[in-house]
This record gives sequence, C-alpha cells and structure tokens, in this order.
Amino acid sequence: MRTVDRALALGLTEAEFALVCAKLDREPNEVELAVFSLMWSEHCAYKHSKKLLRQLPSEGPRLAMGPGENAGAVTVGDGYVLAFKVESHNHPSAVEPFQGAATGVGGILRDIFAIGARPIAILDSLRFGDPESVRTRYLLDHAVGGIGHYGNSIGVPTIGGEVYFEGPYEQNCLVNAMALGLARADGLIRSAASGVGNALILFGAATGRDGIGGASVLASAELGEEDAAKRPTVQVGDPFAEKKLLECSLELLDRGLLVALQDLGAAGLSSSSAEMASKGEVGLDIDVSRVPLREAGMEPWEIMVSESQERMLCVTDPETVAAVLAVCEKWEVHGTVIGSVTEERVLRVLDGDAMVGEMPVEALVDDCPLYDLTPSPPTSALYPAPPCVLGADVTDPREILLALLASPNIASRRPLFEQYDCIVQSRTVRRPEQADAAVLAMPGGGAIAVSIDGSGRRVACDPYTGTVEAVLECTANLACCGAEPLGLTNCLNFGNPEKPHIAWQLTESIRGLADACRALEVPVVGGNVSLYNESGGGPIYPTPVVGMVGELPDAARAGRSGFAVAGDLVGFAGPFRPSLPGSELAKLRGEELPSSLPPLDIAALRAAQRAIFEAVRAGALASAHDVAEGGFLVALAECCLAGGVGAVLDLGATDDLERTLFGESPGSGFVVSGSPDALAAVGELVDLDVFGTIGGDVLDVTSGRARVVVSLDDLRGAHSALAPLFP
Amino acid sequence: MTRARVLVRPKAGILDPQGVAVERALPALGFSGVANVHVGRLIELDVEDPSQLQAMCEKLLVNPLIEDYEILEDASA
Amino acid sequence: MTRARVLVRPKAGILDPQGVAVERALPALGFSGVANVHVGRLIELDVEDPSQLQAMCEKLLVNPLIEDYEILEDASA
Amino acid sequence: MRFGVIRFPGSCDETDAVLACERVPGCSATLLWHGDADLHGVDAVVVPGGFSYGDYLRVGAIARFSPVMESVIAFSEEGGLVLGICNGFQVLCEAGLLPGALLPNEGLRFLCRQVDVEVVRSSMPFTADCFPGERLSIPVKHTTGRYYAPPAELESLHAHGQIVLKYAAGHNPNGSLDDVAGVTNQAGNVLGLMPHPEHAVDPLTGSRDGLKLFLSMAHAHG
Ligand SMILES: Nc1ncnc2c1ncn2[C@@H]1O[C@H](COP(=O)(O)OP(=O)(O)O)[C@@H](O)[C@H]1O
Ligand SMILES: [Mg+2]
Repeated sequence: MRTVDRALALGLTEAEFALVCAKLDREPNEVELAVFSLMWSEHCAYKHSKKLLRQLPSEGPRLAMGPGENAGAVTVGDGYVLAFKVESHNHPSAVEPFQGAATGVGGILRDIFAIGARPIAILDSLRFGDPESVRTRYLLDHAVGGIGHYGNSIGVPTIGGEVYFEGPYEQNCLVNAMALGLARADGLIRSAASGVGNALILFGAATGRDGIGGASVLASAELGEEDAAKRPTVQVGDPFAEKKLLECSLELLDRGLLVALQDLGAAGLSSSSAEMASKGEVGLDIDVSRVPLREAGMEPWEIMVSESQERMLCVTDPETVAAVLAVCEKWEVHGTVIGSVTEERVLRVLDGDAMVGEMPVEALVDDCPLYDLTPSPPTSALYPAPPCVLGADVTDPREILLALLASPNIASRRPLFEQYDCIVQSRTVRRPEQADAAVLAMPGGGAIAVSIDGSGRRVACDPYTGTVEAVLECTANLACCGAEPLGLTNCLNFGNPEKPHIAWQLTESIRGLADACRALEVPVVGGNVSLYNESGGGPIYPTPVVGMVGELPDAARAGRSGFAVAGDLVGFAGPFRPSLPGSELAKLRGEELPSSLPPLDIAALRAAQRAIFEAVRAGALASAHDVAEGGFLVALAECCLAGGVGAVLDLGATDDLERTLFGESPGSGFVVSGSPDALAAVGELVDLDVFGTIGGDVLDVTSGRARVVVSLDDLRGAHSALAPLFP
Repeated sequence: MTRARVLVRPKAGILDPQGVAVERALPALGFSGVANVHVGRLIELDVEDPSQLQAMCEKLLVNPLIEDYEILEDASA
Repeated sequence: MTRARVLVRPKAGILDPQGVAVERALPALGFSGVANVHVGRLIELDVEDPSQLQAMCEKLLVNPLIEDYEILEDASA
Repeated sequence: MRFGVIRFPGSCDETDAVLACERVPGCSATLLWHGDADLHGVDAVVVPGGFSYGDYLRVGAIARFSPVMESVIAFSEEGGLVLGICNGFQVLCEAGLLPGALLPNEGLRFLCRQVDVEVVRSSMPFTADCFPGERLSIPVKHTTGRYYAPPAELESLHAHGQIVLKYAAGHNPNGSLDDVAGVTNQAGNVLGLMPHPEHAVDPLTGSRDGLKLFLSMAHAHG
C-alpha cells in the first residue's frame, strides 16, 4: 500500500498528507504516520472548532488556570483552587457502554490530578434514546454501572449529573463526565517539559494494544457499518490502578519531585509527549523499548499510539529519578525512565539504538491545518417531530401534571444516582434531589455548588438561545443553593461539522455560549469538543453541555429545593415569561420543534438570580427551586416531593392556563418559600408573588375556575416512573 | 435436561485487572511458580436444548467485545 | 507448567441473585427450557506444581463458607 | 485515646474515618499503612471502607493477608477494639475475626442510601452510648453487603447477642438475613457493620448518629 493510501485510511486528507511530507521534507515512516494521523485528528487537533473556541472569554479575577492545560481552575479562598473540566466519551460508550463510561470517568479524573489537584467530585451528563427501547435500557444501565464502578471504587463521590432521553440519541448516546479537584494554589503543576537533560518517566499501568486508533479515530469519524471491526479496541478501566496512580502522583508533587506532569489520554504517548514538548518549547527522546508492555511483540508505532488507561508521564531532574521511582514502588505502579528532554524541538522515537521516528514538535502540535466552517441555517426541519405520547385532547391539568412527572426527562433519577457514592470524602452538603445543584463544603467553612446542564432539544430549536438557556439554567441552579458563579467548563457534542447546518448549529451555539459568559462575567476555564456524533439515523441534537461552579460563603446556609417548614409562605419570583413551543409538554404531545425560542434578557435574569442567591445565602429563604422542564406546576410538585409536604396555592386567574402551568423559560422563574417577612424582603429585589402556604399532604393549586388537587402519594408514584428501568 | 457450563474469560489482549491481582497475591502467600492468571465467570445451567447454548452466550451470557467463551456440556451429570 | 482451571460456584442453598437474574432474562430473549442457573467464577492459571492447587483454593481463591469449587487440570493444554 | 485507621491500596473511606475519630473529644487518629505490621501503639483499630486491592477476586479476600492484618488479629486476640466498616467488615469476615460472609446485594447493584439502623444490643463497647432499640440514620454504600451465615451459626449469633445492629423494618438495602447490619465476635471486642458511621458524624453532611459508635468506643477505653 502506498503511504498516501495508508494516510487516507488513517483519516488524513490528501492535502494534510502532503503537508506532513512538506513538514518532514520526506514521506513519513510507519511510526511517524501513526503519530501524525492521531495528532492531526479532529480529537487532538480541534481542526474544525479551534477558531470558533477563540470567541470564548477566559479571563476573570478568580481564574487560576485557563484553557490549554489539562483542566482549568478558579480560586476558592483560603489559598485553595478548584480545578474542573468536562469531557466526552461518547463513541467508546456507544460501543461498550460499561467500559466506555468507566474509562471516560478515569480519563477526566486523570486530567484533574495531572494539574496537581485531588479529585473531589464527579458529575455525569448522559443522553440516550427512548427508554422504552431495549437497546437504550441496555446502554443506560451499563453506562451508569460503569460510571459508578469507576467513581465508587476510586473513592471520588459522584454528586450530580443529568440525563435526557430523546430520539436523536438512540444510535448516538452521549456520555460526558465532569470532574472537580481541589489543590493548594501553590500546588498546581503544568505539563510543559523543561530542563534539557531531565528525565522523562512513564508511570502507571503497563502498555497493551488497548484502543489502538480507538478514541481518536472513533471520536473523529461517524459511526458506520464497520463499527464491529473497531470493537477489538475496547479499553478496560482499572479504577484500582488509577487510585494508586492518583496517590502516587500527588505524593510525587507533595514531595516537590516533579518538573512537569501530564496524563496519557487519547493518542497515548504520542500526544502527551508532543504536548509536553510543545508547551515547554523543547524536544523529547523516547525509547519505546523501555516502555513496560502487557503484551509481547508490540511494534514501536503501537506503543506510541496505545491508549492503555491509567498511565502518566512526568519530567524530573536526573538527581531525583531514584526518589520518583521509590514513590512509584511504594504505590505499586510501574515507573520507568523512557527518555529525556532535549534542546532541539524534535520528538525522536527510539527503539533501543535504532531511530524509528523523528518529527518536529511544532509540526505535530501546531501545524495541523485549521478549517473554517461553512455554516448555513437549515431550510427545513432537521429533526422529526417527537412521537406523540399524550393526546391533544388531554387538557385536565392534573392529568398533564402526572404525565409530565412520569415522563422520562422529568421522572426522578433516584434509580440512577443511588448507584453512585455521593458522600465519600465527607464534603457533600447537598446530595442529589436535596437541592438544584450539588454542594460541597470547602476547607474554610464556605462551600461550592456545581451544576451541569444542557437540553439538546432546545438547542435544536434555536442553537443560540438554547445555549444561552443552558448557561442560565446552570446559574439558576447555583443561585437556588446560594451560590454565585465562578467559572464554566463545557463539552460541545455535535454532528459532522463539515455539513453546513451542523456547522451553523456549532457556530450559533458557541456564539450563544460566548455571549452568555460575557454578560454573566463567567470565564470559560476549559472544555472539550466531540464532533461527528451521527449515524444512519441522522445527527444528534446539538448538545452543548455546560458545567458550572459557584461559591457561597457559608456551607451551613446552602439552599434546598424542597418545601421545608409547614406554615411558611410560597412565592414565585423572577421575570418569568413562559412559552409552550419546545417544552416538555409540547414534546409529549408530539409537536414539531419550533424554529426559534423567545430571546432572553440575560442582564435582567442575572439581576433576578442575584436576588435569589443573596436571599438564600443570607438564610432568608427556607427553600428555592428554579422552574425548568415541565414548567411551574411541575416545579411546585418537585418542591412538595423533595420536602415531603404539600401546599395550598391560589395563582389567581390567568388568560392562558396551560402556558402558565406548563410553559418553560429556563433560568428565569423560582419557587421560593419562607416567612412572610423574608418573602417581603426578597420582593423588594425581584418580582415576587405570594401564592399560598406550605402544609398538608396534597398539592392543591387553584387558578381562576381551574383547580388541581394531587396527593403526595400520587405525585410520588408518577415521579418514580424510571424505577422499572433498573429492575 | 442437559447440565451445561459456560466458561467466560477475558479476551486475549484485554486488560484483566482481577487476574493481575490474583497473580500478585499468590506469591505473597507462599505459592510460587504461578503465571498467566485470568479471572472470568462460570455459568452453570440446565438446558432442554443444548443447541441453543451458543445463541444464549452470544445474546446474553457473554460480552463478545471483551470476552471469549467455551461451552462444556453435560459436564457433571 | 500445567494449565489449570478452578471453577467456583455459590454453595447450594444460598440465594444466587445473579443466577436468578440470568434465569429470568433468558425467556425474555426467547430461550425456554432453562433451569437451575448459577453464576460463579472461573480462575485459569499456569502452575508449576499442580499439587498446590487445593491449598491455593482453600487459602485464597475460594471462601468455603459460601462457595464450592472444582479443579480441572490441564484443561486446554 | 488514639485510633489507628488502616490504609490498604484501594481504601476509600480511611480519611473520613480519621475525621470521624477526631470528632470524639480527647481522641486522635493515625493512618496505619497496610504493609507495616506495627500498629504504633494505637488503642483501637478501624478497618475502613473502600475497595481494598480493588476488591478483585472476592471482596476483602486479598487485604486480609496484608502484614498489618496479622497484627490486627493479634491485637483483637488480646481484647483490643476493632471496628470494621463496609469493606473493613468484609475483610474481618475473610480474616475469620467475625462470623459469616458478605454476598452481592440482592439487587446486584451498588446502592448508596441513607437508612435507619436499629441498635439491638447496647451493652457493649461499640454501642454503650445508645439505648436499646434506638434508631440511627446512617448511610450505606456497597455492592456486596448481604450478610450471610449458615442457619446454625445465625441461631448462635442471636443466642449470644452477637447481632448488634439491624436494618429497621423496610430499610434492609441488600437482602441481609434477618436484617443483620452489624455483628460482633463472641468476645464483643470486634464489630463489623455495612453502614458507614463515619459518614454520619455531622448534621452538615447528613446526620450525626454514627458518631455515637466512636463515642462509645472512647468511653469503653476510658
Ligand atoms: N469547548 C471548549 N471550551 C473551552 N476550552 C476547550 C474546549 N474544548 C477544548 N478546550 C481546551 O482545549 C485544550 C485541549 O483539550 P483536550 O485535547 O480535550 O485536552 P486533554 O487531552 O487534556 O483532555 C484543553 O485545555 C481544553 O480545556
Ligand atoms: Mg489531559
């Protein structure tokens, strides 16, 4: 086979191959071709998204580490920083959901401790098809199992997450995982290799033929007929190995033994070494014959691109090599000097004495061509209307409420999150279903709140506004806990960007993300892009997943979503302008997606959310919950369910009952409860109507001549609809 | 009824952390000269129609992406 | 070296929810006439001295309170 | 009083256990490394939760052979207090310090849930600060927590008052026989339980009920 044909088979274009030859001044050999094809893959080079990502604001007074390192970080007081990042593992999870999801968690945790932070929490963001389908149930069950297996076993709590069920994810499920870590501000480490003559040490698991060409190739191409052939590349996660790797890495840092640290992710040794060299403006010599192998007879190129999990690279002074290896020994992880830092900015691959590859670092990391997209809005609907499961003739609000509570996107996630250890490390102040965001106590008595959000269906309706909504939904969740946003991470899950309307979705979505972050003054500290999420069934809904971290001064005053005190008043706050198109009710009714969503006044919403978080953190409100999927009545039911208590409310007459009760406008309406004085005080800062009182064991809502009365038991019954998925 | 056993093991080349753990533990207990340890699953069942066993393995009992299997029929009967 | 297999199964009389789950799942996939399903563990290893196998089982590989075992020597060699 | 909390490779809740011990007035806690047989003079030992050695092969099976466990066995034989939590319970059963074994949950899945646990026996060093029948709200989190002992053994455990903690009615998360949540050895100086008392020591993170076990141990030590 001609080299150019091999390059094409490995995913390079003809022009890219020609450019590789030009950079090398010759044709690449086998090792070089393998390394270039991965380094220049979409997954590693971000060639279709890099230019767009430059719009995202990444500055702010609290920023400790911005995009470009393995994870970003913000300062959280008392000399601590909080690192966080979200990453996708979509394609591996579609092939083998348990191991795919597990290794996704393993990968994002390594990104966190690669910068020297101890992982303190995980969140997951999942998208699957219709839960009635056997395939979806299999994927979901195994993905949740895999996330739990990894997180639980390594001792990092999974404190939150989200899952949506929508048709377009049927053949392309999404599995995104977010991790957070805590470090002393002076304890962070970067990945830039430096110090000519310093030693390069590989430590962790032995290298096998795992996922050769796997993640990078999988994540850079549409899933097609040949999936089966890609299967032998399944990587198995070993959380026990990672636990030792984590403790070993942090001990090495604690002892001040490291110059640079980097995890091995997609493209294995190739990308980790090239990135370290590039950031440090140095070169690296790597002797693949020194890499501890799990399988005999591996070729140099296989060693360079293997995606075996649970491995790290570090740079250390020759004088401290022995000390580094001793720490590795203590934690029972292989530690091996595999190379050294060189002056000339070249990545040289040696196999013993033989030179088997020689590539300019710049060519590998910086010279992959970046492409401009050719966005064009679709002229007809891209997605079919969802199937109708609730007839338009059903107009009784009680019946609609119960149908919504039982619908897959709203029903309780308890059967999922009970499979996750949410309390290990003794920081969890708010667990799942106790509040709108997870809350973790911080060393100085304060706390952070974390939320992850992004409704692909709404982004499909309107990529710009839908993405703004995802950000505001996140900040609303934080506000309900009393937290002010500090920083944002994101994972952009989209279809094939070479297609004009996918390019348009991506462009509009990033524009929305940038505008929202700027208006809210929240820096984007990092993220990930997952493209080509398409299959025979068409593209996924465009799905930007937004993860956000906020802070509150007093952990003891973290907000709750559930009604807490019988006799307290219930109020509704915020400039809420609900609409039905694109809502969960519209979905249940099988309505077409609208081609736009009502624009949001970000500044007004920011002010309202500020009023909420100020009131919560002052201890004035006994509960706060934002109105999200399903609208106002569903939010009220959720407050009753979380508090285990009913409420009697009179909304007054309204001209459009269905829109009032079930219309949506993410991030803009809040159900709050508290004493009369407290609500009066909050009402000074934000539109607020008092509707009734907490108490009893029914939710009893009157509006004009309409009245809805539902017992807590009936609410609970409907809300438990997902339980049969996990028999 | 035929008593059958299905032996399921990690595919060659796939990481087998359990096997590694056992291989490490044995020498510490004074058992030397042990190698190539792999840990898998054993499924024992009575079947009316043993010709269905292969299909059962492929559909449910085994994850063909990461596991190999072997069927032992009438093993103990 | 002798290749050996150790088959470990839940002791009779102890609830084996994994076996129950498999037994329930099979009919749903169209496999009828299956009974008495149990799920256990398979350990495969090369040993220099097969006479040590029993001791390995009793010391580490098996918990005799809840599990039975059987050693198959030289199974595939 | 000084608690020693063992750290195996794969332990997860050892730091939480240290924090819990340190909440007891007048008490401190140190980590004990699995490879070090020396217990460093601690007054009581906690074998914490987690996945020691990955829990590969069988929960607790490999950890019981670590050097530190030899010393824990000797320590218990001299009457020293040993508390095994979750994985620690599994290790103590494998080591033969406690009767019975832990099997996969009836539901086969990992389960993390706040449950009510009833104190069956309070006339012992681990529960002296509780009253008999007291309900404690403590979380469980495990995949392999279904307590099992052969029928005759279970009889004898009941007869000798070795069943110290039970899941309250409707709270059994895993199918444990007779709702057993925690058992002691005959001498009463070794307790194993599946619920995590170290995760119930502060109302801020859920509940304070688990602290009573650590307080009881401190009082027993005097
Ligand atoms: N959507 C995004 N928003 C902001 N930063 C991003 C985004 N996607 C990727 N990045 C940043 O680009 C860098 C490279 O990402 P990636 O290759 O995924 O890193 P890694 O290999 O460490 O996982 C990281 O610093 C990451 O935070
Ligand atoms: Mg990384």
